[in-house]
Formats: sequence, C-alpha cells, structure tokens
Amino acid sequence: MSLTLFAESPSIRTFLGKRAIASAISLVGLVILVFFLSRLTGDPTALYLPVDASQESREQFREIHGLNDPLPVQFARYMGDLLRLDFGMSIRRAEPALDSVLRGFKWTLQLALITMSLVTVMAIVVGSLAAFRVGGVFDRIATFCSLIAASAPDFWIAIVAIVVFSVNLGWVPTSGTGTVWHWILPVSVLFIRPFGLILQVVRGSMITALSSAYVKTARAKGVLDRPIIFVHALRNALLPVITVIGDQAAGLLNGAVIVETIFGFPGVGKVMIDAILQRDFAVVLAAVMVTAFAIFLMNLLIDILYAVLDPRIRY
Amino acid sequence: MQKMFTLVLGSVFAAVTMSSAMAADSAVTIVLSEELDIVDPCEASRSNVGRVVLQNIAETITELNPAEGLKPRLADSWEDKGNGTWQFKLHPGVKFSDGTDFTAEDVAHSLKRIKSEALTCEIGAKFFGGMDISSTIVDDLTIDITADPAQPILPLLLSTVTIMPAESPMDSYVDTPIGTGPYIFDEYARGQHIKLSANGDYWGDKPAVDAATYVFRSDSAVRAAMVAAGEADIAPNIALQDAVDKGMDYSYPNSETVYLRLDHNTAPLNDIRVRKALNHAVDREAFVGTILADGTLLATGMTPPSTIGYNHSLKPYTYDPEQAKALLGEAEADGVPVDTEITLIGRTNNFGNVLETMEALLAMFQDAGFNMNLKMVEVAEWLEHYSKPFAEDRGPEIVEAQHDNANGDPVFSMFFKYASEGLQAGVQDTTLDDMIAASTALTGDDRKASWEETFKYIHEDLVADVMLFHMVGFSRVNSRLDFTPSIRTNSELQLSQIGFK
Amino acid sequence: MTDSQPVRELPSKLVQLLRMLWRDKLACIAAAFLLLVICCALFGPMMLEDLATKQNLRGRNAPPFDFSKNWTFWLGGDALGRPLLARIIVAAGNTMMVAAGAVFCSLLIGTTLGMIAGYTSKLTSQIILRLADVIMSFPSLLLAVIVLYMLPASVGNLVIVLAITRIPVYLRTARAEVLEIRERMFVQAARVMGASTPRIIFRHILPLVFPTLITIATLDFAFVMLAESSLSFLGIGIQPPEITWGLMVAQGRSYLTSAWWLSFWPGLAIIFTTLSLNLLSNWMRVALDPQQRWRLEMSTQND
Amino acid sequence: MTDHLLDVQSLSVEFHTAGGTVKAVQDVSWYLDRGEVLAILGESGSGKSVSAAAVMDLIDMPPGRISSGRILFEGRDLLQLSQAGRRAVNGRKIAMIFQDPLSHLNPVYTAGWQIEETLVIHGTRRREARAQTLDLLQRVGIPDPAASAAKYPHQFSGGQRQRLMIAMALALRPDILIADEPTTALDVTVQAQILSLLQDLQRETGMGMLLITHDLGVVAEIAARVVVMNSGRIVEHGSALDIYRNPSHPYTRDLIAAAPGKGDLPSNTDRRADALLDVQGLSKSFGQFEAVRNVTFDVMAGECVAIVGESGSGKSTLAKAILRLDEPSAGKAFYKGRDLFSLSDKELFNIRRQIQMVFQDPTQSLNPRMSIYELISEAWVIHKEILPRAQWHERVQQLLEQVGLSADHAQRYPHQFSGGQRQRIAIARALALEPELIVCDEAVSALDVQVQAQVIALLSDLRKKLDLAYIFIAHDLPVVRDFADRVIVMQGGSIVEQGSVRDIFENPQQSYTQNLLAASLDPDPEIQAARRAARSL
Repeated sequence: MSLTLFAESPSIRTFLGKRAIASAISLVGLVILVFFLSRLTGDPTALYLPVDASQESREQFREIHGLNDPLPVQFARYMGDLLRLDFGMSIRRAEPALDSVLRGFKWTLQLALITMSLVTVMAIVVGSLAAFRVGGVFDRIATFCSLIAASAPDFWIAIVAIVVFSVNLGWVPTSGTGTVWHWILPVSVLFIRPFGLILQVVRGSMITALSSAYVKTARAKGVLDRPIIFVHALRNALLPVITVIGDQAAGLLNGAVIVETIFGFPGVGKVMIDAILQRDFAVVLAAVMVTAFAIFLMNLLIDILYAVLDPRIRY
Repeated sequence: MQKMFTLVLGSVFAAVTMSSAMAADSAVTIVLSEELDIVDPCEASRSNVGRVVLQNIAETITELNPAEGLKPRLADSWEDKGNGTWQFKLHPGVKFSDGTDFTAEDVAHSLKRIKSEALTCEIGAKFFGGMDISSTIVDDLTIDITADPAQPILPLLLSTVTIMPAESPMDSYVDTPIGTGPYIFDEYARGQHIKLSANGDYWGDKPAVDAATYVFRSDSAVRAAMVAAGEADIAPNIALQDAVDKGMDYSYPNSETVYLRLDHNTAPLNDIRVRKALNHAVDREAFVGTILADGTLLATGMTPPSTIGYNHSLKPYTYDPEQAKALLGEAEADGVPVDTEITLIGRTNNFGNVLETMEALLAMFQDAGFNMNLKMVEVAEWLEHYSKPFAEDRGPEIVEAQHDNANGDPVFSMFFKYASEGLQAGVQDTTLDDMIAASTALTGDDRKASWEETFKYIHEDLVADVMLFHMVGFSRVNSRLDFTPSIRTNSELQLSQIGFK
Repeated sequence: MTDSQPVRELPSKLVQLLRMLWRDKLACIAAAFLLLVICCALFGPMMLEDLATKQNLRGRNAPPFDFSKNWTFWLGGDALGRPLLARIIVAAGNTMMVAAGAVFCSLLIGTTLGMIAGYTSKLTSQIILRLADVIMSFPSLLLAVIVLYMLPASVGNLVIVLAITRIPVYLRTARAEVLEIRERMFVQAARVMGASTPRIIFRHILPLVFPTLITIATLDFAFVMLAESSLSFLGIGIQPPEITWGLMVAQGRSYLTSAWWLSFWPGLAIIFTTLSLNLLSNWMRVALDPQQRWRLEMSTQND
Repeated sequence: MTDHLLDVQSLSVEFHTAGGTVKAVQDVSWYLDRGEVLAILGESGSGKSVSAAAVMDLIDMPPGRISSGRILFEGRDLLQLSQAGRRAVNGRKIAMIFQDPLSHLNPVYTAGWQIEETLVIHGTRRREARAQTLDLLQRVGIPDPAASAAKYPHQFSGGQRQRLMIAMALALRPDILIADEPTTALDVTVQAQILSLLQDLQRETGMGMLLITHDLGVVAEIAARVVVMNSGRIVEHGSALDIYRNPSHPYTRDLIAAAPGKGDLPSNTDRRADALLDVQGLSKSFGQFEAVRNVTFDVMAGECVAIVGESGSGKSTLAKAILRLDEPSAGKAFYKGRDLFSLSDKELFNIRRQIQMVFQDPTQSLNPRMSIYELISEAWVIHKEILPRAQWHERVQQLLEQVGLSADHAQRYPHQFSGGQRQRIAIARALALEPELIVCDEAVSALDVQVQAQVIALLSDLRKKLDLAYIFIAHDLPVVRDFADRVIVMQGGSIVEQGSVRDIFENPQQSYTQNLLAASLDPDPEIQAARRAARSL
C-alpha cells in the first residue's frame, strides 16, 4: 500500500521539469567547458591563412572573427548570441554554424535510426533464443559471433568491406550517398559492434528473466515456450536492454566519425571532426549542443519507455 | 535458398547497371580528397577549390602552361609600361554566365576583392602579400595594372587571379560562383556533391565534357576504389600504395618539394658542420621506389626543376654516415653542443607515407649519431613551429615541410623560405637577403642566372636546410577518358581538357 | 535438525575459481592467450626493441610465411622493412599499458565518484551526476585533440584522454549499485554498530560492487583498445616511433590492397585480445553470480 | 493398477551443484484423489516442493534430473508426454499457486490479462475469457472486478495477490490444485481468509488439492491426510489427526513439540521502577503517510517487551526510529534518562554499543564477503575500547560457543551455514558489543519451527545470563507467548493495546487483539475443527 503511494507522488510534469533543469545545467556546463577548452588548442588564424600570409592580414583575420578580445569577453558575447539562438558563424564554411551542423545531423539521425532499429530487432530475437537454451549450440554460436563482432576495429572492417564488396565483387557502391544501395555498407559496419554488445545484454537479461518466478507461473498455466520467451520474459528483460540501446544510440548520434569519414557520409561526426581539426569553434560548439540536446531528448524518451514497459515505474 | 540466390543476383545486377548509368556518356565524376567549405573563386589557389573552380567557372586573364609558358586567356595581349605598370588588352565579346558582359571593370573589381580586408582571400594573401595593386580602367577592354613595389613577373602573378563580376560582394564569400568559364556552377549539396554543367554561351571552344559531378572522400583507398568500381572517373591525388593499376594510374611531378627546415638560431643547428652532417646522414635514394614513388626526384632546391632559375648543376648531398659522424666529431671538438636533443617535427597527413618517411629519417639521423626525437603533430600545431614568430624557449627544431610552387618562378618561394623577414625562414643571412631582392627585380635571362646563383648559395655555402625530394603525385583516371594529369593537376583540373576515347 | 547440520566443506576460493575456469574451455583458452600477451607486454620491449626498430627500406613489405628468414619475419615485414612479429610483440607493451592504464584510472576515479554520489547528500550526488553528463556529451575526439595538443602524445597522456571518457561508465554503475546495496540489511547492521561512513563504503559496500565493476572493466579493456586504434586511425593517437597495435593497423591500412599483412596481423592481435577479454568477462559474469554459478560447477560428464 | 487421480510413484530427483550431485527427493510416493486435501509437511530443504514441481514440469533440466519414478495422472505417465502435451495438462487439468504471489505474478501485465491468458491459451475465445475473468475476480473476493482487472500486481495487497493467483489457477476448474505454501508470509488474519476461500472452492468444484506447507496449523486447518517429509524422504504418512496425536517417527514428534504457544503463561510480575528505555509520543511520517503515530511505551532493564502487529502496522518503522536508522518526525525516547533523538553524533556513537539489533533475515544481515571472525570482531574495530586486539580471537570463540556454534567456525563465511546458524551468528555479533538492550526485528519469523524454538530458547537463556532487555518484534502472537513479559499490539501505526502476556492472551480488551488471537492456527486438528465449527455458526 505505502509503496505505491510513494511511487506515485510526483507527477509526470514535475519529473519532466526536473529533468529539463538537470539537462540545462549539464548543457551550460558543457558549453563552458567546450568553449574554453577548445580555445586551448590554439589560434585558428594560422590554419585559415596561407602559410605565407603577413602579420597584418593575420591581425585582420583575428579582428574579423573576434579572436582578439580576451576570452571572457568572447564568451560573454557568445552566450549573449546564444540566448537569441544565434550559434555564430562557421569560419571555414562562411555560413551559420547551426546550418552546417543540422545538415550533418539530418544524415546522422537517419543513419542512427536505421542502424539501431536493425540492431534492436536482430539482437533481441537472437539474444532471446540464445538465452532460452543456455549452453546450447545456437547459444554458443551466437555468443561467439557476437563477441567477435564486438572485438574488431571498425575502420579495418570498413576498408576491407569496401575492397571486398565494392571493388572485388561490385555488389554495392563504395561510398557516398544517393541510392538505397549506398546505405548498405555504412549501416552494416555500424551495425556490427552494437549488435554484438546488445546481444550479450539481451542474453544476460533474458537468462535472469527466464529464471524468475513468474515464468514458473506461466509454465504452470500451460503457456508454451515461445510465448513465454517473447511475451512473458522479454518485456521484463527489456529494461536493462533499453539502457544499453540508449547508450549505443547516443554513441551513434554523437556521430560515427570513423564510418562517416571512410564512407564519405556527410554526418555530424564528420562535421565535428573537421571543425575540431580546423579550429572552427562555432561549429564545434553547435555540434556539441545539437547532439547533446538530441541525446537528452532520447534519454527522456527512454524514461517514458521505461514507464510504458514497466507499470511499477512512475514518475 | 532459391529466393536468397535470386535476391543476391538481383542486387549484383542492380549495382552494375547503376554504376554504369552513373558514369554515362559525356558527364564525368571527380572524387576529391576533402569537402569544399568555400567555393568562392578568390580562394581558388587552394587546390581542392581550384580543381572545381579555376578555369572551369572563373577564368584568369593570363594562364601558365607548363609546356609553353605564359599564355593569354581573358587578355589577348599585354605590355610593360614601366614603373611597375602593365597594360592588358582584354578579349572582346566575353560574357559571364549570368549574361553580363566581361569588361575591364570586372578585372579591377576582382583585383580589389582579393585584397579585401573583410575577406582575406587566399589568392591575395598568398601571391600579393607585401605589395599594393592598383588599376586604371582605360576603356572597356583595356586596363592598366600597377604593382608597388614593381613586379617584373606581374603577368605571371595575374595567372592566379580569378575574374569575377563587378557585382561580387566585397565582404562576403559567394556560394554560387559566377564566371566567364566553360562551365556553370549548378548545385552544391553540402556534404554530398557539387554539380557543374557546360556553359552554352561560352566564348571559347565547346568542351567535350557536358557536365561534371564532384564528390568527396577523405580516404585514398576509397577514392581509388571508386574509380576502379566505375563510380568515379578521376581521382586526383591518390596514395602511392593505391596506385597499383598501370592502366588507370598516372604519376606526374606534382610541384611539391619536401624538405627539412633547420632553425639556424639555435645550437647546434647554427653550426654549418652539423647541418652538413644532417645532409650526409640521409639516404635519399633508399626512399625512392620504396616509401616514395618511383620518379620522385632528389631535391637540391625549394622549387620544382621546371621553375625558371632552378640550378640543375647542383648535386644532392651523398649518403655518407661516416662523414656525418666525422663532421659531428669536429663540431663537438670545437665545443658545439652536438648532444643536445633535437626535435624532429613532422606534420600528420602532409603527404602519403609521411609517417614512414619521418620514421625512416629519424632512424637515419640516430644512426649518424644525432640525439633526436620525432614528434608528429597536426597542422595547427605544426604551423606554430613552422611559421614565425617562433616560440622563445624552443630547443633545436627540425621541421618537415612540403612546399608547393606550380607557378614557374622561384619568387613565390624564396622570400618566405629564405629572406630574414620571411615567415618560414630558418636562416638569417644578409647576403642571401640581397640576392633574393636582386633576383626578384630582374627579368629575362638575368633573372634566371641570378636565381641559379641564389640556389647554389643556399645549397652549398649556407647548407640552409636538408632538401629531400621533388614529389610525384598519382591520379587515377577511368580508361574511358582521354586525359593525362600533369603538374597543374595539383591546383586545377580543367574539364575542357578532358576528352573521351 | 536443520540447525545443526554440518557445515558444507568447500575447497579454497582460488582452487574453486580455477576449477570453474577449467570448466569453460573457451574462457580457459582466452585466459591462456591473455597470459601470453601479458608476457609479451612485460618482456617483449626489453628483448626485441632493437630488432623491432631496425629499418631496411630496401626490404620493405616482405611477405609473410617466408620461413627461410629469421623467425621475426615469419609474419612478414612492414613498410620500413621491420619485422612484423617482433613489432607486434614489442607493441603489446604500449598497447597493454595504454589500455590497462586507462581502465585502471577510470575505474579508480569513476568508482570513487560513484560511491560518493551514491552515499552522500543529494547536492553532491547531483553535482557528480551532472559532471558525468558533461563528460558523456563531451566529444572524445575534441578531448583527444586538446590533451594531445597541450601535452606530447605519450602513452601517459593517451591514458588521460581515454580514462576521462570512460569515467562515467564506472561512475554510473558504482552509484546504482551503491544505492541498492546501501539499503541492504547488513549495511543497516553496520550502522547500528556505529560504523563510520568510510568504513561502510569501503568495508561493506565496495567488496560487493567490485565484481560487477571488474566485469565491466574487462569489457572496457577491449573497448579502450579499439578506441585507441580509432584515435590512431584519425591521426590523433600515439605517435611514432612509439608503437601500439592500433597504430600498426592504422598505418598498415593504406597497404590493404598491396600488402595486407601489415594491418592484418596487428588487427588479429587486437581481435584475439579483445575477444579473449570478452570471453573472460562473460565467464566472470557467470562465475561471480551465485545464481548462475552452477553452470560452471556442474560436473563435466554432463557437459 | 492405480485408480487414483494423481499418483506419484517412487520419484527421485537430483540436482548438480558445486558439492556434487544432491538428491533432492528419493523414492517418494504419494497419491491424491478427487475431492480430498493432501498436505505435504516439511521444513525448508526437506524436498517437499520438488515432487510438485516435477508434476508441473517446473524443474530446470539441467541442473535437475529425474532419475527414476512415474507420475500418473488419470492413468497416463506425465513424464512420458511431450512438452506440448504437458503444457496442455498444466492450467487446465492441474493448476498451481505459489508462495510469494508478488514475484510469481508477471509485474508488467495487468491482473486481468494474466487471468485471461490462462483461458485463452487453453482455447477460450478472448471475449468470453474477458467476461469469465470478471466472474472469477468476483468469486475470489476482489472488490470492483472491472477496475481491478486493469490494475497491475504491485497495486494489490499481499492477500489480494494470492486471490488473483487462485483466480488464475481455478479459471478452467482443474481437477487438481497444487498450493505451494500459499499463506506463508501473509498476515494471520489474511491467512485465515485465504484458507477458507480455498476450502470453499475445493468444496464447490470437488477438485483434489495438494497443499505444501511447513505449518502444522495450516495442516490442522485444512488437510485430511498428511505426508511428512525430511531430507528428501517421506518419513510418515497418514491422517492429519492420527499423525498429530500419535506421531510414530521421531522427526515428526520433534516437529510437533516445537510448535510455539503451548507452554504455560507466566504470571504477572511487578515491573522494576526505573525504565531503561522510555519512548514518548513517537511519530514518523513518510510524506503524507503516517507510519507511526504518537507511540508511547517503556522497557525496564532485563525485560522482554514484544511488539506484535500485522504488516503495515508500523512496528519495524518504530524499531528503526529507536535505533536512529530513520530519523523520527516527532517524539522523544529516553535511554537511561537521555533523549536518543537529541544526541550529538559522538554521543550517539557511544550509545550505539548499548542498543543492538537482530534482523529478520540473517542471510541479508550478514555481509556475504566477510568471514565469521571478521563479522563478529568488527564490533571491536568500531568500538576500540571494548577489547584489546590480542583478545579478539579468544572472545570470538567464546561468543560462538555461547550461541551454540563451534569455535572453529570462525574462519568460515555466512553462506556455509544454515539459516538458524546464521541467526546465531547475528546474535553473537550483537553480543560482541555487550549491549543492554537488543531489538529483535522479526528475528525468528523466517526460520523453520524447530529452529525458531531453538533460537528463542537461546535468546531467553542469554537474557537470564546477561540480564538483557529485549524489544521483540513479531507478526503473530503464539511466538511471543512463551517468551515475552509484556506485549504491545499495534495496528495502522498506533498502539491498540498493551499489557502483560497473561492479560493479553487471556483477557484481550480490544476486538483487534481478539481477532488476531482467533485467527492464529492451532496445530491440533481437533481444536481447529472446533474453531471452524464455531466460525460457521
């Protein structure tokens, strides 16, 4: 009695409010940290002007891009602009930083969505079946394969995949975007590691769920094995799985830098690494904020999903 | 099983038909190594921008042909009016792709724009630093251009200046460049591709290539794979180890020179014997055909051998570790601190196999008895070591650098690399300063002879740097094209020069 | 007479653990392989350093399986003509040091912060959690560039980069476990006895959290090795002449079409090591879980 | 051949464990007929549930293995059926309910869905199933069936959850119902309700019922025949009354002797004048919820005060507040004249050693990673002034012997001991601090009857020897009858009644106390039969 009472005390709205405040604090902390730390990586001037450029033109460049002011002044100006949702201009691309980032993010989002949907479905089905007969042939094969999958460096796989599937076999385009075929290699390469990882979690979590008391009840009721796995145990086993899926998805949303670089995929990870190497601070900051915000939204979604899946969780 | 097989087969078929469709008829696809952040023609001196824009979209009034020297392009002729002023007669009847006429006003505007303070265009900074350029419009098709101080090679310098319409803004980059060239800039889908199509109203000959698509892949293996798979037609600049197909891969001197810049202001590098020892310690020939491509030339000067005034009589220092040790011993006997740890600084991704090259160099120096360590840094940090002002408390540093001069004259290199005021100069030598100043002011054969003297002085008397190699570039070209890459391919890729077999 | 039934005699913990390891053949092989790698890491650099750095530009990219040569060339030579096998053995030292260092540091810092967050006031806990959020969203590549820009690209600094990015993993796990364990009866019993907070954390809670963390750390060890190789791929990892497997793969990948062995062998070393770690961590998850342990304790005849 | 409804014939089941193969049941045979109630009586570890699990195909194989025997249901050997065949029997012909319905109900599906599922998988159409579910809920006494069907298991009380389990089990009117400890962990009053519900339903449907229990009272209340199990074997078999009156096996005799609440009541004694602990107006709320309301009582030195109440009565919260594991919301508690709630940390630390606690579940209250020596000597690590380190070893051995364990157990770990032994260790740990007051929070509730009796004997013995005072918290009355001096009855956070043991048991003033006493089950089948008769009047 008392337990349910406590669990239901704060309403969903206060929960959302609290989460929003916590995330806002994190976001501000993140902006401060990225702003100042990224400036430690040196003056971008040298990168943008030819090596032979004169002192005067360097000075000019700094003046135009506001790099001459003391850092706190630059920061105050940046935060002021930010309040008006102005993320600053990209030095490199001569366009609003947010435009560069959102353009990349659109691609990354699609890539992450497609990959994670595939990973989720496959990992859950294979992992559940493996957990049902622990130590069986299927379990051993699935476990071993998933472990190998989680163990290989992805850039290595990516290049080998291009050499084998695109050049030697000619099945799929090497890289780039355009048709459905272009998605196959990047998605496959990105698929491998999360799949291996999530499969392991599904398996572990399902083993626990399948040994719990309610499964016994279901067997005593006469429920057959398949519904026991996919109806009774799975929904209970999903909670820890969702957490890991969230972590992996966050990793993809942050940009799959390696895969995007190799496959010439114009995602936010590529935008970010280019901006970092080119000291295009406005773009770095915008990219960090956009992805952090997306991850915040995703985490919120996961929390809501928790509550949907498990009626005991109430906010 | 049957179904599966059909599926796989279907996908293979689809892939094949698709890729052949992509490389159809008279359109070409070119895969570049990095995405273009800016497409403004005033940045065309940057190689990836140049490969899209230079002479395809925006033309110059003069044009350097590696075989024939300086040729007219938008200008029909020019003459030296003295006092640093040159008069150019422009080609009549030329139109920009937006329909406006090309006049002297456009040239004047373009010259102003490359020096615009709000833009800091690379062409202005790179080729016109330290001089004032002014122009006087004589009539629609005649213009006087004056450089202060006077530039004997002003027409050559103008081969770098892209001409844009007079309406082009002075304070912001354009994202749809307009020019007089044989192609029109159609579309830039950021992160994906750039599309050009033939300009129907082009004033010159109609080119064979109708349309071009540029895509971007940073990995050399992928670029090479794309041409091999028929997804692209030209991959300029692929790595040596990817250039394995004799039928598709072309090598050409790419106007890049790799050298080690020595800092003459710090001991022990301020001692000529130490610098000589460094030069003798390197087995240059061992690199060629191994880590570096066959056809790589051993360098004795900063510019490619095709540059006027290059001193062909100079010989590279021999590989002689014993002599290097002896020289070091001599220096040590005179109290030179040869044991000081020297930092060898390399720039990551500077050229293919830079890492292996630097590792090999390090091992050679260490074998010769140098106390040295290697530091590979990325470009931003590298520049802090390479360009002045140098850090006060630096130790002795050797900076690896690759210098590009495709413009035919050493003037584009000498001041920056060797004059005391030069931003990347490790030497400070008044004799050399005078020689550079004198050569810059001369023309014709005098200029050539004077430059040759200068090269000799740097190489033999000063032993200023450790010159290493004139590099070779590789491009992969689809065999259906009639196109041979040349030294210019490093900075431009004229679609009008491409034919079909 | 349940109360007076004799106490079950069990063999010592170590013997029991080894016996359980023996039951899982794959984990056993994995442990043996890791032992070999550790030996290479400890003694390889000392014994083979010179051999591994001896260049021979004219004998570069020597193909593998040429048994007429010195054994160090059996896996072929690299782009500078150095023996691959010797280099892989020497590189094991740095590779292990980076991974072990990063895992150890993040484990130490993450666990400490997680324990504090789990057992102290709400405010401190919130601050630590927000910090974890910030670290999580901080792009690790930027961090790598920052640290390696300001400090030389040494093993130690690479450890810093990788350790910072992994802290949140341990922090969150430790906190979640502490929140659960602190409510357990024996913690309350300790409080009734008057045990101080540090004593409760270190004597009562930590030993119970530890198996979970060690399992994660094993898995993370593999992750860190892969992350290190990714940094090398992007050119912001460890710099030559230092070597790690990741760097060898990254350097060799441009030769994939012409000399596959350059990146294949170090890649294989990474795969085998991470695979072993994963297998071992899998085994540990079972061995350390009282509810699953029977799978390893069953007599082998039924296996 | 047999004509019993269910006939288990010489069944043996073994499990593989670290210590080798354990024979869970050996050569067990029993039968069940339509319309009768058979009880399997045994303590934990006796194997009493194993044969039922074998009937229901609930044994995980591996690690389990049925090494011999047959299970005949309506003449067919269930062990020879395919898995699908057995699942068709389960739920339709033979149904089962379990102890701890919370963990046996799937937490993420509604109660209605779970009952419906039983119907649907055995062929009822979804719409009909829904209607039947509501009827079933009505029948087992769940209020507002329509609303309840949409609720989740955690939203019901313990007794209601068991009712849900019963509804689920009886949905298809099976021939046999197996009830595995159906009322353990329920309050006595709820237990009585559930048992009477089961009896009613059994009479209604005429099914055979197998009841697995450790509680003689439950057997006396409900079963006609009983099978007594010990260490995997059947030791005795007969009618419930026969076995209670004339147990033939020594094990059964011990079991019956250990049943609590049969001794003579102590006479009322005068209380000493000075209170050791004086609690005044103590309250504790969690948010809106008042767990303890204005509680006042005192404990004399050397006295044993029992606090009895059903779950939710606030008795444990009260104990935690006194020990300052939770901060109380209001009130005072004077220990030797000093208010415990206003002590500084330092003073509290000093007083800690004088008030100790023994928890309900010894498995959880002993840190599994510490040896017995470490567990007991921790007291002296914390309170260094008690004993110099040199004497620790000797004192640990002394304490172990004092609580009835052997001195050489000191180097072992908790998991190597049985439940009763663990509770002895917990008591030794409490004694290490040489306290004057020990709070026992349901200290014997989780133990088997015999062990319970032994631990209580130990506690009384220690009390006499060391002049300890106890606050003894329990959920049922018989346990405290033999042991306590005074009894406090709590309900809903408040004290209902307090007085001497004799007063409370012989002359309860409040109806709540009277109900509590009435609901307690007596191990004597005749007494229970008489009570049943009285109730039905």
